[in-house]
Amino acid sequence: MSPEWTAAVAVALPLLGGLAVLALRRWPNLRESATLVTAVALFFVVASLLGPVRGGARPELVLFEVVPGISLALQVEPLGLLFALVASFLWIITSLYSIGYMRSHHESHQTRFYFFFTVAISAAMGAAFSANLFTLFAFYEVLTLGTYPLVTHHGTDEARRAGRVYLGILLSTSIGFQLLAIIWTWLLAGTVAFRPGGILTGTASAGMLSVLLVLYVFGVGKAAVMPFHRWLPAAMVAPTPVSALLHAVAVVKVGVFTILKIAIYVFGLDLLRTLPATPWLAWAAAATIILASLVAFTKDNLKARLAYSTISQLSYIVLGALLANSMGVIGGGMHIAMHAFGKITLFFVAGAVMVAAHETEISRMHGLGRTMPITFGAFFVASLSIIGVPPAGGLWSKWFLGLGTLEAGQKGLLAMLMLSSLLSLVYLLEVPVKAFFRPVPDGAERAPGIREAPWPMVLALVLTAAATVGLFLYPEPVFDLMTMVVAQ
Amino acid sequence: MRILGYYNYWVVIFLMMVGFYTLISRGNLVKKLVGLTVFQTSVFILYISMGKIEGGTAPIIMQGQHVVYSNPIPHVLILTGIVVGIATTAVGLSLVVRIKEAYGTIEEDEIHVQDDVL
Amino acid sequence: MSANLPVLLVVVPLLCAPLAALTRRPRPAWGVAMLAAGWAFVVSILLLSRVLAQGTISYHIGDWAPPWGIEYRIDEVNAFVVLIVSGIAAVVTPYARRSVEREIDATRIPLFYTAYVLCMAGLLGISVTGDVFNVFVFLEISSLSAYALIAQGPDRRALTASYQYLIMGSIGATFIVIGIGLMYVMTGTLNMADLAQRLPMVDANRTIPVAFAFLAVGISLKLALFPLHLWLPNAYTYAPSAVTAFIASTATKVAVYMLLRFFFTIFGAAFAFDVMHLDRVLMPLAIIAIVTMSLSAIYQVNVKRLLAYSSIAQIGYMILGISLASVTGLTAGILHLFNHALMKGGLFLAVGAVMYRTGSVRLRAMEGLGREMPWTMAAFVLAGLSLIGVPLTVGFVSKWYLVLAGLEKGWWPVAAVVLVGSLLAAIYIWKVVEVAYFRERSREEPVREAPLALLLPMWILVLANYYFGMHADLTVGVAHRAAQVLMGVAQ
Amino acid sequence: MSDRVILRIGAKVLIPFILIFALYVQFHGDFGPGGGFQAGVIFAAAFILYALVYGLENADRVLPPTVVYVCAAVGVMIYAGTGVLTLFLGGEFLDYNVLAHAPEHGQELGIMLVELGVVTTVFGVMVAVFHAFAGRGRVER
Repeated sequence: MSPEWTAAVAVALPLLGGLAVLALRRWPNLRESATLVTAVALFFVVASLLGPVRGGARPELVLFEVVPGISLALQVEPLGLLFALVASFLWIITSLYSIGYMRSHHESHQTRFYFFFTVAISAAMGAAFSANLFTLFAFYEVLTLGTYPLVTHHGTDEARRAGRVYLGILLSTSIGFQLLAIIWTWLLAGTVAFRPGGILTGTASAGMLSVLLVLYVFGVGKAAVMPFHRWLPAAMVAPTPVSALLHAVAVVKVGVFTILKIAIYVFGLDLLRTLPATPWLAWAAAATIILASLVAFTKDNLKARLAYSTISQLSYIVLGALLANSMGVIGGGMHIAMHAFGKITLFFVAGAVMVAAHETEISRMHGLGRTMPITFGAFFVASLSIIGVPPAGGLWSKWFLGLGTLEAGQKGLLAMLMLSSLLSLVYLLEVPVKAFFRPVPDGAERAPGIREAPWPMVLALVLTAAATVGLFLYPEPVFDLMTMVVAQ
Repeated sequence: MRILGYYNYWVVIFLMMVGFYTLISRGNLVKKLVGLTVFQTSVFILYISMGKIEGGTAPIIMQGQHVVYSNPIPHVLILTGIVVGIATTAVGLSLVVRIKEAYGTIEEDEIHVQDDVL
Repeated sequence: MSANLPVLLVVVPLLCAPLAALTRRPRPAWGVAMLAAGWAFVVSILLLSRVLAQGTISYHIGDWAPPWGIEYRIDEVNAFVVLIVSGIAAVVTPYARRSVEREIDATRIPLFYTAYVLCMAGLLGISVTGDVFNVFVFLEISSLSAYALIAQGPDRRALTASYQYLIMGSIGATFIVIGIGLMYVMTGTLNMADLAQRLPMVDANRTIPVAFAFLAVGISLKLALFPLHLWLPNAYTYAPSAVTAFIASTATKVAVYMLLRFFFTIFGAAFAFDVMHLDRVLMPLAIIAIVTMSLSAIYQVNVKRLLAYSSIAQIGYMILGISLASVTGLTAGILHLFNHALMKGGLFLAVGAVMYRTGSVRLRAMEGLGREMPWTMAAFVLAGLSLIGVPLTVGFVSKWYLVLAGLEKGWWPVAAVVLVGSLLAAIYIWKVVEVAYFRERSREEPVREAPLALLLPMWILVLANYYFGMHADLTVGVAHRAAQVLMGVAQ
Repeated sequence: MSDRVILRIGAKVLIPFILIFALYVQFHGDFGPGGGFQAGVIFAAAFILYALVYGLENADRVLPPTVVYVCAAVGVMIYAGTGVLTLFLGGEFLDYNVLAHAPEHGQELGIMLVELGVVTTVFGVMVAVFHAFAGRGRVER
């Protein structure tokens, strides 16, 4: 199989899996095997691209041309490959996890759930391998719409309201700002293709391009830069596997990935550095980092706290892109991977607690660590990755981000990063610390002995927690891919 | 005198306004149609008078005879227009008949009252 | 024979109309209508391909050379419009068979199809003719039959809606005929091409602006431009489902075509926009239409009425594109003619299927239908996404060109209005989606999925939304050439 | 109105003349004022007068509604059919020249055929409209 078509297969494979899921809806075991098999196959398909891309190949495939100059086209480049690798690998684990979760939580409409999950993954793959802004935008919107049935899975009034916020913010930012920016780009540059070094250099005044940049940064609602972040906490009404894979990895990462792509391949770092709006937007991202961390403190609901933590961490990546230097971009790109593994573990834990102990509020989890030691141990390790201390992978991305701020001469931003790490230290570690050391609250019934969640869930969260440690020890693959991005 | 010389246009304008006013001011559906018909008639006169040439006759050319004749084209056109007008009136009246059967009235306000109750 | 296609396009449906009346039984009457629609569709494809290959076709009725005789003149613009009309007819007619059987008395069905075919013939006639008075005649043929069609709706309010439409429509047509008369007074010709040549010689005379104004108001009434749209919501709401789908996707489109033809071909863009400043009237009205009518749509509880208000807003898009008076703007407007026909046709057909099964089109009737009529509602959602303008749909392509046209002129608010309009569309479409998928059914009896005879045409239109959204080069190419023809730009 | 003797006799006397006048208007149309539209209306007037005086039931017996219905449809087909016939004879649509050997005769024949179509339709439609309105109340009562 030639590399060009491999990318297309990566987009199509999850959809085929989805059809298999629909076809096998009467046999749950077969249906889940279909998901798992697809996930594993997808990962190997994506991984097979690693060799050619490392060898310098940039396979491109035009699926069809909508109008001359605007086509749905796929292209494999290191940044997209990194994202696709992370997403497809974590899909395997999430599939494992969701089998345990959906069954022990007795969720309804499981076929629909698995089907739209595959749609979302397919869209994420498409976004990762998109060769131009139009393709990226198309998959971006498919992802928004494809995840809507997952967010509103329970069909309750609360889910419906959350769905409205979700669609409302994501659609209005993407159509209102991002689409406008894309069409404007097309008008200025005559193309919407991603090219190393950007396509906008010299097409308009710095002031105009600044406006364009603002439209892009806020138009990518999935990156959850404040004030367009409300959709992410709202999406937490979804079943936990959705929150875990989609709202900690696929969907939100498509957002920041889009911003990275635009920064690198549309504006180009050199142009970006000269725009007057760039530092201001970097500070907006920094403000999001701090504010979201502060909000996270106030949340007692574990998933809500994690959601705000995600908002905060996403802005790290946005910030990395807006630093407009190679260190910042490397740090941002690495953070896609590092944060993904860390945050998915945290969400897995939240789901496991919900299934095993039926608790969702942090204040009700006191003493639970003694009942579920593996789960909360994993939470601890993953928290370290998010905070950015050894022995977890998060250290590396934060390290490069820090270097980036220094290279850009923005010591204030560095201070912001430090402060935010401290904040996350407190709000994340509060959970395992209280779970292990606080006494069981009155009225909470705890069965004696160890009662962990079903084994697929525990296995999944242990695997991802171990992976964060693994990324601390072996960050080179991620780092190498990102240096290739910068070196172009 | 110049203004009076255009008397045919004054007739057209007068009829048009009478028709239009009836059309918008009356609540009775049949009277509205009457207004519409008058309104359309004014256009017929506009066309007919524009084709007329003083002293002109029917445009039938006899051999060896030179005749001044009126422009037949507007007259032919408006013949079609008249037919269209008849058709419109017929469709309109048939609708009114069916409205009367359905609502028991052909007064606009009474119809609105009945529909709002629904 | 093939040289006579322009006239046969109109004459065959015109012949089929009495034939449908003579059959006097529902099925054969439908068969005749099918024949007419199929014929028109095939011919319009042939005509479009010939126009694209060889340029403008001119056909002289009775072999009387223009400007004395009536000329049928087909260029890129009306070849495209004819394709829209006949294409929609070819899809809606198969759908009509089951839907009409359910909604209309069997004794009236033959006459229903007579009116239906006449309406189609009238719309086709307006599109192909090169003679302004002929436009009026065909306009009245299509309008009168449309009044009759709308009055067939199952609700008695169909009658008042039809009456209202008749009054407004007749005023509009009369205004148009006044405008035509005044033009004739000044030029002595009715042929469009001839008028276009002679008008500049007399346009200093005050009569010409008056003619212009009468035509502008008359045509705006016909195309339901805000604030002359009042006839439209009721007419669309209470007409039989198939009629709504057909008229919503064709009648206003043809009226927009008339606007293009009169103001670009006959008066010329320079006169219409530089002297008469048509854009200063059209653009604000279009913008108001987009915003206020989309907002009105949000508050409707009758889904057909909701879509009707949405149609007025969408007409606003077309007029907005046209009022930009640039090639890109016109391309966007003409493109949206086609694209809106596809999406609104799909939506109305889906709603018609709901009507078929539940007997109502109020929001309450759609509760729980996501599960009971999955295919119908899926079609509704997919066509709705196109209306919103999600990428890979035709709605996106339209919006792309509209925004592009706005930005090209540096008019930010125009681009913003287009995008705000699509967000409002998202709200009203989603309102229906939420009811269909999240509410539990309040009806006692469960309903079944619509029959295949309804699903198939519906899905053809829905899939066309996506096909032409992904392969827009055909539609955009034709629209672009049409825009160049209208603007008088050399190709 | 069976007791109105004057009306009944008057109508009986007038109707044939109205019909003949209609024929005159019809056939004089090609070289004098007149034509299918007018003739059709005059024809219809005769029958409407008959129906008014003798009642709809009697009028229906003279001219069954079906015939009226068919007239309205057939007229259009004669008109359009003439046009299509000229197409088959190799001319343009409604190009009468090809209908006969000499163009002048073709023109005459063509206009006659077309006017025949017009008169049939106008007659049919006029009577049908009258029927539609006059027949309406009967069903109700």
